[in-house]
Amino acid sequence: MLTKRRSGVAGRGSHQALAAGLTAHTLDRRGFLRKSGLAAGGLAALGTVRLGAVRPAQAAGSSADPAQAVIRKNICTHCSVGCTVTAEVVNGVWVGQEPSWASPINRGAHCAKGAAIRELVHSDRRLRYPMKIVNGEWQRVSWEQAITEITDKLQAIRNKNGADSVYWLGSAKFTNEASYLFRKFGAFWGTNNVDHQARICHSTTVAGVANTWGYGAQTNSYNDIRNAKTMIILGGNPAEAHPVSMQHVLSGKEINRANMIVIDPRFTRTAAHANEYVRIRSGTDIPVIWGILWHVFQNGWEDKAFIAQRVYAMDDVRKEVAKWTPDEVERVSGVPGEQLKRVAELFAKEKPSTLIWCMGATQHTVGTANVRALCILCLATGNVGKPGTGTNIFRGHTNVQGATDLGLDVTTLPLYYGLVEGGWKHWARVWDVEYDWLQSRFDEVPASAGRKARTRKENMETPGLTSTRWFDAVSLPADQVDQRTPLKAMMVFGHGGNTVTRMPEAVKGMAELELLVVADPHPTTFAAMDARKDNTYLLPICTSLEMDGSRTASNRSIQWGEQVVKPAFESKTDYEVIYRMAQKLGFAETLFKGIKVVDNVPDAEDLLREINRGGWSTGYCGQSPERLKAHMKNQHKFDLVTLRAPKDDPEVGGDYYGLPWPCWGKPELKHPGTHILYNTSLHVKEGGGTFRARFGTERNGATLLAEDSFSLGSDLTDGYPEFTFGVFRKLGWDKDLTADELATIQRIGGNNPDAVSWATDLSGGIQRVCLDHGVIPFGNGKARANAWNLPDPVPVHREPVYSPRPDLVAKYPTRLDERQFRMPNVGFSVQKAAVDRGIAKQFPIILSSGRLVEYEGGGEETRSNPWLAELQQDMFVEVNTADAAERGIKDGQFVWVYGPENTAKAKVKALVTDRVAKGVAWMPFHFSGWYQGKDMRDFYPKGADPVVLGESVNTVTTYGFDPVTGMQETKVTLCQISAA
Amino acid sequence: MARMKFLCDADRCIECNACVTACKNEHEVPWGINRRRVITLNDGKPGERSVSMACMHCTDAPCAAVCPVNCFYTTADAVVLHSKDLCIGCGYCFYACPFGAPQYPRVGNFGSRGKMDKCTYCSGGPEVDLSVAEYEKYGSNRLAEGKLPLCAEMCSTKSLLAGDGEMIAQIYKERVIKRGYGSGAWGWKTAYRETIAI
Amino acid sequence: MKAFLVAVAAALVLATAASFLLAENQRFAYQAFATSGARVSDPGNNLVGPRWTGDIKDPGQGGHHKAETGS
Amino acid sequence: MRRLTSIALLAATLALAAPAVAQVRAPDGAPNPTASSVNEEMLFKQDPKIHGRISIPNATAANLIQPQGREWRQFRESWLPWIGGLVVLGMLAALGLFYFTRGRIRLEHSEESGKKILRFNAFERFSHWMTASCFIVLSLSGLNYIFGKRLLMPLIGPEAFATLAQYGKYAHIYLAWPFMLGVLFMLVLWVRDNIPGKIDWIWLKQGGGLLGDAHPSAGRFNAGQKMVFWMVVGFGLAMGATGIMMIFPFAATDINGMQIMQVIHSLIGVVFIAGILAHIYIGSLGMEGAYDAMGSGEVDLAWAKVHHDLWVKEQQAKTASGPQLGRGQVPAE
Repeated sequence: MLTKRRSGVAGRGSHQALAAGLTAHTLDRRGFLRKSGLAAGGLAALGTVRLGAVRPAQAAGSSADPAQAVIRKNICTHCSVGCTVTAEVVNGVWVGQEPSWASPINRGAHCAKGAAIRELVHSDRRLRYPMKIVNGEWQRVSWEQAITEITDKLQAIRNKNGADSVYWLGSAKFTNEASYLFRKFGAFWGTNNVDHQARICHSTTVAGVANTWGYGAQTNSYNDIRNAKTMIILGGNPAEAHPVSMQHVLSGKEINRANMIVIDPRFTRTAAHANEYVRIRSGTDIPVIWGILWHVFQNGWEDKAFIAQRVYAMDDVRKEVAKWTPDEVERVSGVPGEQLKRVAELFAKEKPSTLIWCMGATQHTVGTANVRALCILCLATGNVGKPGTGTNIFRGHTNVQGATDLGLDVTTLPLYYGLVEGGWKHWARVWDVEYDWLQSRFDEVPASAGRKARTRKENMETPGLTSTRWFDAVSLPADQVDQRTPLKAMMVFGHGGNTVTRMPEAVKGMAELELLVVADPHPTTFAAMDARKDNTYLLPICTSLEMDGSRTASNRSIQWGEQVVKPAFESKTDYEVIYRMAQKLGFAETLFKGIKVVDNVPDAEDLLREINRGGWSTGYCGQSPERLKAHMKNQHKFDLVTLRAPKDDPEVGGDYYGLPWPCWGKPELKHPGTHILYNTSLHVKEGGGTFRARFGTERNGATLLAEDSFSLGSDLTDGYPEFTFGVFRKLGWDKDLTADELATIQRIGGNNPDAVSWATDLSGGIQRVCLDHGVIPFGNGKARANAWNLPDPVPVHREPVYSPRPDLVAKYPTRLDERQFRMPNVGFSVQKAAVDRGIAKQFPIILSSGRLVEYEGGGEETRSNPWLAELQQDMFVEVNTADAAERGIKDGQFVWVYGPENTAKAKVKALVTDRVAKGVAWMPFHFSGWYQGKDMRDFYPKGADPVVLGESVNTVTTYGFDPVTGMQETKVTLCQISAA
Repeated sequence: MARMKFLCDADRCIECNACVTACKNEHEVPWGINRRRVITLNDGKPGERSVSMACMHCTDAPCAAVCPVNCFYTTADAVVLHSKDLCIGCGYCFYACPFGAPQYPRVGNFGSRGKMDKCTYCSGGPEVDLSVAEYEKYGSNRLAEGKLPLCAEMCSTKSLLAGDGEMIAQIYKERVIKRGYGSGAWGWKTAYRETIAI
Repeated sequence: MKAFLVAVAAALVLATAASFLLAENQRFAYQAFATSGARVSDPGNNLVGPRWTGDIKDPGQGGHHKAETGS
Repeated sequence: MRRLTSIALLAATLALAAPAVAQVRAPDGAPNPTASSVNEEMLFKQDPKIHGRISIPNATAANLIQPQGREWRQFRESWLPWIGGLVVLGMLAALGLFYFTRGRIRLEHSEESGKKILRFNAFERFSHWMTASCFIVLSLSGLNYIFGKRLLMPLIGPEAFATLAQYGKYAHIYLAWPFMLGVLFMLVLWVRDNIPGKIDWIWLKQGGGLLGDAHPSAGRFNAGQKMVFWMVVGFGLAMGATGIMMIFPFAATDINGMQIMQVIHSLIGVVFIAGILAHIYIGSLGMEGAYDAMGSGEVDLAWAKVHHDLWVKEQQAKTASGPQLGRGQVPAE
């Protein structure tokens, strides 16, 4: 019968064989891509030629030089787990993907997005060349023309309206180097209006966690979850949002027979694998956490020693928690007391326990308070700073952690130096520019509407506008926006237009802008809303896989990604576009002082070295490009659970994978990085640490420094403040500094060298000496159960702005109206009006939003990838079976979802399911391109429309902002649903 | 020779669809053809489980038996493959398959639905190993390169196992013993007339 | 005999007509499995051949035929 | 987006109480989520196939396991070839036996020999032949599905056989349509003359004259012919209906339905072929003069009087009272 014809080429790699067999026929696009790599040319050489018409190079068949596949490693861009992508490249074309077995993070695995990422680069729906819109029509322009016109317009707008009138929206898909460069560019332009996606995903985490114990980041790692005996996943659905993390979660669950508890309003794919699922009403996280803590305190399950040694003001929390009796918790959240008691007992007693959260906790008007409550739960049970414990915060994009660290944020300079004078001066030194010159770049803000005027210096130290409300800053009356003028121009780099709430108002804001520039591999929603007829540019940026640079995963591991292929079509890297703009704006030379630039492309390694030179505060100082590359090369040497390489390895000996920050001192110091933050059971040199003494040494008579707790091998055996040259002198450690180090400290300190700290000492001497003494440079403090500088120092429950329980609003109102981030936040008025108008009756269903595994963020990239798009072709709303039956809605039919603001509505398909409870609906947030029932496909530049379009959930989402970070409320609003 | 099988550990499968897109990526599978797919059972209810399914490469495969032109063959690795040159697109394999594996390029009626396509266990087809012809008809041939199917290699949670039947059964057994539970090897009874005894 | 020949001819004509009607009734998998939310411009044609028949007689000769756009 | 498309939701009985899942523990105290999770055995008890939700817009892809293919395969590969072989070969053998024992039924000559009477007009003959010619191709290509790989393929090799089978498959599917049309034509043309009556009973009791020398009375069609008619109509429609359901997968039935359709189609098919073999025998080799009815349309009056006496009387009465139907004067259809 049939047998396989075997002969000749068996044993050779498929690519070589394909190349050998290639003949000079015309090929279709995919065939071309796969095979032309084998022939010659490559995608970059294609330029903008219509792919269908391309003929592979003549040399193809004849010379048949079986090209050797080159293996290149980069990092998947679709979430923060940091999966290594292993690409096979032949002649500049990415022809195949192999499992990345060596990576300790993903061990060969990918999710749907990672396994399809090759198509992201090859997608024929990418924007191929710069475009601008002229009288409502897209026209192709050259890069030169685009950059010239854009910078001319920027300059004109700046001259007329000031630097703050331009918004610089960066991206969590930037590399660390691009993030840093973008923030630096913003500083040189003279504004703090520089933001990115962290605003809308984990800004509240960063604020809440940093305000509790020092740094706003995941304390442990994905891999370390394997050590946990109990895990609570609250407001997170890693099965869809971080699938590869589930490898560690489920393995840990199996190996330790761990308790896996999922607390969520929705029965998610993650919940399906939990041992215990707790269904809560959206927006009642604080009652539920306090409800758990109530049982903990009631039964004395708290870790008393830990609290005494390392926590400040836990008693303030006890007072608040006492109010949350099981009855009250059940009344507010719907969770029975018995169940929470079970959860409390497991979390407090079957240790180590870890808390995992995601945007279900953060995207609320009480986001920061939620996060704080979660941290306090860990503190109360002593579940921080040890393997298997901690707050494992799963972040969103590849490099959202890195972009946050590197200052794409309206409240800080790179690496959390803040906007204070000291921070500015620190970076001015690193950048080798005059502080005064930087200051001169900023606007003076005149007095307005009863507010005082601001000098340039004051404006330089004032947080900018949040990206969640950029359109309010365009549309609100000028005297409401606290800067020289409202926003006039948006520079959007790698950021969707459909990811912020209240889309109808965003569309209005778009129309009023004087200039809109979208720099992205795809046109994004901004291009498709038909809001603009002129002064709109699209710049094709290559994907992150076509760029060199480092990325910081959620666990703070920094991984070096190498350019897989040259930027496709006419696209360019972020580095190059920033460079070209700086050139036209006249500050390229200062901006790139000391950085190698070849063919207009700044060198990523040099940029990282500059970060290393200034990144003391967060321990971004030890990760040189060389060390990071060595890690990528030696991935297989790192342990799966401890993430550590064997000590005797010549290249990466003793290092934790990716040198997770803080990695203290200069690279030569070979600090291994910090796998688990605040881990006192290790020496600082081995990645140990304590809670950061960030908030002073004493408050109201109580010490803020740790008591009888210190990291292993510390010379100081009690709490201590952060180290400055002054402290050094008191301890006599200044003698340990070298002459060079001393000279640098003297130079920085000028007449007050004592103020030079571990974070501003450019010599790294203070950190080096600290390490030698076994102490951690940032001090040994207590974590704060009471964060007095926050609006709610101890978290209190507040009903959502659009509450489905108007009866609870009087007792648990949202915060009073106040001004934040240069604008009014009128949540209280909106909430009151909603209650008065009986909105909850007209819109009886709670609407929440979330993520699908196939798509990411605004979804433009992933919806343009046919391998992913095929799997989710329609925007939908999950409707409970009972709600559907009441409304005569059948599974799969179109329905209208109505929102309570702007008479907004969205036409989507119904998915009738019990994943959501009765009275709850859920929509994914990745769709756009349909608007209130209208298909906007024709408004995209021809051929650059994503494969799949659908209504954006944010068409019907509503008002509500966290007072600390301006985080939007996406998880609770109200809606009505009817058959279409 | 090894007896290759697939095993989806439903207690690990999270419906992430990596197996589906890995397959698309490896073989440039066009839109509309899904050699592998993930199905969620009891969706939204307690006890929900997802299972990734493709051709199971059955023992004594029904598709092969019913084929009126005998276009199927079983490789030394016990992978069930077919020849598109011989296939007449009659649809009998598709009636017989317990797992819905056979797919056709055209949909609507059997007038001329075209040649059947299905999972090849990443081991190509009757053409010369690693040739262009093999790639265009059947996709790539990882087995010939000493690799396993990409769907299983890339599975996010190591739920989908591929390899010698006894070895993967052993892995599964150890897992079940370690964690104390397991909902069984989905489809094994139907495909291989056996279950994994634990 | 005439009736027989006419009958055979008619059968052939009808069969041909049926073949066209059936072909008309068919859709490519990429059309059938795409919804109103998707626009599939280039579904790809590896494994199925340029005409989406699965018939790949002469490898490498895919041509740059693009199957019609599904909407 | 077939998450949305309606896939029969799993039985409500599956809804295990409240959404809050309580911790289920294994005997050793470890958490045991599978204690409450679905498993194959349990789902098979609820439904013969396991199905769920899938996100691609292809409802049938949501079926996970449908093991009935195994049974169908058992039928198709183990029983059908035997059944088919026995039925078809059995009929051939019976006919051979009959031919050699009874021999050809001869035309009995009388003074009316040589006079012709129009038995089937052109349209009737057209319909018959269209159906018949299609049937021959359909039956051969149909048998090829069962026996081709067993008998023909070893002879001509897989490549040639596959090509042949490919054309056979096209022929089978495309010629089915003129065949079905022909059956419908014949139904309309002849149903009036094929309504069974008392006379048919007598005809049958006398063995239709095949076994003895007697010639029982018959109208236009004798009981044997009526049986052929009803067989053709009944089987033809059944073959058409089952065939259509297989040609259009999922239009009317699911995979299991299609398996059943294939069983019916093949079983009827082989019986049909056997029946038609008998029909062909009696209409050609078996009986002198019978072929003319479908050949030229005119039969020998003497033959007609012997075999269809009542019909001849009726026709002659018609001719006496009505317009003459002469040679070549076929009524316009």
